[in-house]
Amino acid sequence: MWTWFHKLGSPPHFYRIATRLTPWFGWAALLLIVAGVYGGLYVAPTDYQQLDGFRIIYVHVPSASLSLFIYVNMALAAAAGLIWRIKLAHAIAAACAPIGASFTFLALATGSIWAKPMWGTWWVWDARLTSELVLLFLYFGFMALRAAIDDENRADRASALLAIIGVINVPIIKYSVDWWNTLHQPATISKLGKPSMDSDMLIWLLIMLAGFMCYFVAVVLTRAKAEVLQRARDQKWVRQALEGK
Amino acid sequence: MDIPGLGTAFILQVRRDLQLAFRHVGQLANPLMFFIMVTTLFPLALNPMPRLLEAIAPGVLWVAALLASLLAAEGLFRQDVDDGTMEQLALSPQPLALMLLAKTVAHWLITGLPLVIMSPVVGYALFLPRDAVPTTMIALALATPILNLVGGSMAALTVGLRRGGGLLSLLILPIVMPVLIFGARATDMAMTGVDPAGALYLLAALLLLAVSLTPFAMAAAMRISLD
Amino acid sequence: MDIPGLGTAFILQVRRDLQLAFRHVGQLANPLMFFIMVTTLFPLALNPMPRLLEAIAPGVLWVAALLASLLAAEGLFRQDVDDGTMEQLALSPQPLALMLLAKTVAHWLITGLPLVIMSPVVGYALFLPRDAVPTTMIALALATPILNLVGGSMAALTVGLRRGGGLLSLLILPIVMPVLIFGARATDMAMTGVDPAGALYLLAALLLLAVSLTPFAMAAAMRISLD
Amino acid sequence: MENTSREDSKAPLLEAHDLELWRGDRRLFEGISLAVHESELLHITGPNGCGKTSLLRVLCGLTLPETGKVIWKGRQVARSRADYHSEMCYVGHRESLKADLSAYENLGFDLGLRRDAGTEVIRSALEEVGLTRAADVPSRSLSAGQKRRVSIARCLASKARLWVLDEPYTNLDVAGREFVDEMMTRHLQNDGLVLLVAHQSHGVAGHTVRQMEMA
Amino acid sequence: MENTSREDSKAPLLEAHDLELWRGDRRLFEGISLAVHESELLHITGPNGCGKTSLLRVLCGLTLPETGKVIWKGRQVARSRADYHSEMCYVGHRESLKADLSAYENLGFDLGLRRDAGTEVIRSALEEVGLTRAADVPSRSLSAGQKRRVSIARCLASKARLWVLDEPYTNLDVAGREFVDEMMTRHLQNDGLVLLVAHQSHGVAGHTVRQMEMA
Ligand code: HEM
Ligand SMILES: Nc1ncnc2c1ncn2[C@@H]1O[C@H](COP(=O)(O)OP(=O)(O)OP(=O)(O)O)[C@@H](O)[C@H]1O
Ligand SMILES: Nc1ncnc2c1ncn2[C@@H]1O[C@H](COP(=O)(O)OP(=O)(O)OP(=O)(O)O)[C@@H](O)[C@H]1O
Ligand SMILES: [Mg+2]
Ligand SMILES: [Mg+2]
Repeated sequence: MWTWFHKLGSPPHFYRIATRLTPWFGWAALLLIVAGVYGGLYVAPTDYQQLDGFRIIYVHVPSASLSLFIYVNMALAAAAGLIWRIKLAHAIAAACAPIGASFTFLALATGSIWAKPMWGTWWVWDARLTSELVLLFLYFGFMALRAAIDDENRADRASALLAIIGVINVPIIKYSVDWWNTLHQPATISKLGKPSMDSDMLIWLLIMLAGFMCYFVAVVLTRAKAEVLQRARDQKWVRQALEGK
Repeated sequence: MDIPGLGTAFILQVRRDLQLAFRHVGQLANPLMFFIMVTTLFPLALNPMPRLLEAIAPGVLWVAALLASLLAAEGLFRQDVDDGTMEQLALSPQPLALMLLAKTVAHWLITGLPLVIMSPVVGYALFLPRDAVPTTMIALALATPILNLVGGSMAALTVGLRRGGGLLSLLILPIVMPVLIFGARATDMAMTGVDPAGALYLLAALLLLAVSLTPFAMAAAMRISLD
Repeated sequence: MDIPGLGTAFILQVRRDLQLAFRHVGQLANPLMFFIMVTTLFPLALNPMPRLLEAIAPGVLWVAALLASLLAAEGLFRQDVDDGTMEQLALSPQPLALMLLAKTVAHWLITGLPLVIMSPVVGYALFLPRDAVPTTMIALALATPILNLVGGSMAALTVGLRRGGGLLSLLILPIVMPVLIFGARATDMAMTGVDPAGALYLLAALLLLAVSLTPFAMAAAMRISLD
Repeated sequence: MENTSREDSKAPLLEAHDLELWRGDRRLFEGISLAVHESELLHITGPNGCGKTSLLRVLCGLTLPETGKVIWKGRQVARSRADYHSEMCYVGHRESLKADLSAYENLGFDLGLRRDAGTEVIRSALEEVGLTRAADVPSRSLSAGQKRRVSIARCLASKARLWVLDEPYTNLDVAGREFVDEMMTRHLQNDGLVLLVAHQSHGVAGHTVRQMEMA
Repeated sequence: MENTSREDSKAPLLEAHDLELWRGDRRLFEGISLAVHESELLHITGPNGCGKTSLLRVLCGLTLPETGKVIWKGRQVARSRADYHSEMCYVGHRESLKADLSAYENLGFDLGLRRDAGTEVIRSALEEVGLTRAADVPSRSLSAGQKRRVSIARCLASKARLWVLDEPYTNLDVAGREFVDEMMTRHLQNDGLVLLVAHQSHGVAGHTVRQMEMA
């Protein structure tokens, strides 16, 4: 995926390809999410332990996964921008941050809602929950740092460095459930071979995950397009691209 | 031309920063005062029941350590950048990463070391069980340099910016959180009689990681800030 | 010549300082973030048992307030003195005491007010009983300006006496201590169902005293510092 | 101001008597007395470190001299600080700009404390010193000469009677230096007073220009 | 250095190719190329804010240009920073002094990073620029011109081949300005290179002096 980004390094090229790809991902996301919601809410069997309450898993787990996935992507894009001085990569990193923050927030919110019936409280200071909260702060920090620097060039480089440093937190969140025994559910899906989850439930979860993924790609492309346009606002191809529409 | 060696440069930098700190004898006492203040204010602000104090002692110690290094980070490079000496440092033939590491070491000697030394006293004031004191000291000695190094990297990143209120803390805290968790856990383990070696090893590993990586992050950040 | 009135000058100064702190609207969130982070650290460093958290909630709130105002005070005037704008302020036809008071007010708006506003949330996170929340807010609203004013006087002095830092925080502590004690007592009273009015009146009296005296102390100290 | 009698205009507006100042264990100067009348420029020169800036700061009321006093319009400055400062403008070695605010915002604040100046006054002063586009970037990113120009614009827009200029030519290009000369000339024509410290010779002529050499 | 052949001495020591720099949405300069040989002084002039300081910072390696590269002795500066910086000394608009340390202590540190210079080297450089008694007071209390002299002493004592001087004459008295001219002349005689930004004309003659005007 990242070599792919690297290849279309030039903004006009990127703009054209992104314009062409966005609707595909957008529609795919819509279809998958609708299917996933339907499947998750009506088709999947009721959990023997948690009854219907467990169905929030179809939002919680994909958004939690994406919050991590997006951060890693953001850091990779930032690193590419810093090392090879590709402006487009910085634009993509910048585009990732608010989306990642939203998914993190969604994961926290759905987690809290789920936690109330399950653990009897909205919030506990457990390692995974706290580290997910910290991830939200990392996103905020990235955005705040960008906002605080006037000069675009410096904002790009400084925030890229921050994103790279923050990657340390990702494994901590991911493996917090294994390293500390906590209230939170340990890995159930990712146990390869024999997942400890019913396959009827799992399939819809995976569909939701794919849907969220497509949604992310569609949004990030749109946002990156806007960034690219804004950065190149006085160049010729921008006028052509906008008039061509 | 013969450039002085890395060791010489490192020592020069540490010595100059200490010299500057000793010029303001007041500044030297500040972090220490702060630390003492926080820990004495807690019993004041709370019900001074020994049992309660004992329960929160590790938390207070660790949060105080964190805040002390966090708040000092703000000023770690700012004055150097404002008065232009950082510019000259970036133009010296010595590697900037080394010089910034030296500055952080000096900073630790001024703010972190007194804290480590004072911790038994503070622990005593908060009725920390005596068995937990050595572990706490070791854990603090391992953790405070990490806090300073991470704080330094973030300070280098934000030094060109206006005083952003909490921006710096927003950047530092997420990254140092593991340090806090392991540190507090070490104290906790020692209090409950469990062997804290695991947590201490982890802290030591983190310290190694920080020492080997953050100087380069600091230097890169500083070059961006000076641009 | 027609000099603008005191009110105009006061508002101008407050506005400029707010403008400096919040170039971008997003930065408004920074002080808030700071408090959220500090309060999340405590449960991390401690055993996150609700009962324990409840017991330390007032302490955390009060110590965070103290730290934020006293430690930020250290740098309250330093940058202005360093970049020469304080010189121009001292040469303006407006009374320096008023302008420094305005600077302190702006500082309170940036550091103190968010704390007051956030206290219910923080209280909730730390399981502070709901009845104690209003009292705590009022007490914080009365106490934080005092802390800022006292801190400001200290800052004006330390800007000049470049080597008095530690000594001064030692001097300031006895002055700030009563504020902390009364404030924490008010929270405590409300938690145990006693009427906290007495403690609050005392805080209000202290605030009046501070507002009427400290500006002149600040101005005098600043003129000495600029000499 | 228009109706001042001959006698009044002959009495100096700014006087200093027998000033003495110590720094560390060194006496920077002693027995300095001076008098500046309206439409008069006093050019103070002297080698580096002889105490010119220190003298100006004493005259402004920023530094307390060891002995002696400074008098403005017959009243001792230390006693009537607000009156004096409302008629005086000081341009020091430092630019006194908030690096994070633009030139326009900086002047808006500084002048707001002195007189009810509207937006146009500030804009036109900034334009006069040649800052139009640069007036709205954070002054951190202004060039050294541009910062100096902002200080000069502050002086221009302040409508102060007494200008105290400590090396105003610093970092200015040729056009900038000519502008400062021209601006001082105009100020003197409007009955203003100028205290100038500069190592270079200035280009003000045809007015009461006095020289004072410090050792 | 003594044995360099004719060919070598004809190749420029410092080259810059096609430099371009943006600040905000403004292009400060583009397509700037220059070459400086040994014993050559390049005098860069231009109005305030045209980008002279920015250009010097790019040439020093402090600022990354948008495009283009800077080459010292045939090697790209960005790749061999330490080598370049060990032969270069920069005097900027700011004095880069720690206010709490004396001039002597400041130079002791700055030079300690560059070469094994003894105490006497620093003392004699400070004496040469006219700071004897003032060398041991905290530099906070030095006068503006004295601070400038410390910067110049740093340059003198650094034994760098390339001097990058951004308005070295600032705040200096007449004797000080003459000293700077004389010092640059000597440096050129010793095969040194000087990049000079100054609004005034300098007093160096009889050497390869080139002028570059920025718009
Ligand atoms: C605010 C509270 C919560 C937060 C911040 C949170 C956060 C997370 C995170 C970060 C993941 C990892 C996603 C990944 O590895 O890709 C996750 C997975 C998961 N969470 Fe939560 N969670 C919360 C509450 C809950 C609750 C209350 C439950 C149910 C009892 C729950 C059940 C799960 C499950 C089953 C997984 C999938 C585990 C796996 O297969 O790896 N979570 N959550
Ligand atoms: N504590 C001190 N001990 C000794 N000398 C001091 C002390 N404080 C200040 N000085 C001296 O006081 C003088 C201050 O001079 P001032 O700034 O007024 O000079 P100036 O005439 O403006 O010089 P310039 O032309 O360089 O601006 C300097 O010579 C400085 O060395
Ligand atoms: N963010 C920005 N937006 C617009 N302009 C900027 C920005 N940052 C810097 N500049 C401009 O870049 C220029 C910097 O110029 P520089 O300091 O190199 O000038 P200079 O030639 O050295 O001038 P001087 O003679 O005054 O020292 C200034 O004109 C400044 O206004
Ligand atoms: Mg002077
Ligand atoms: Mg310049």
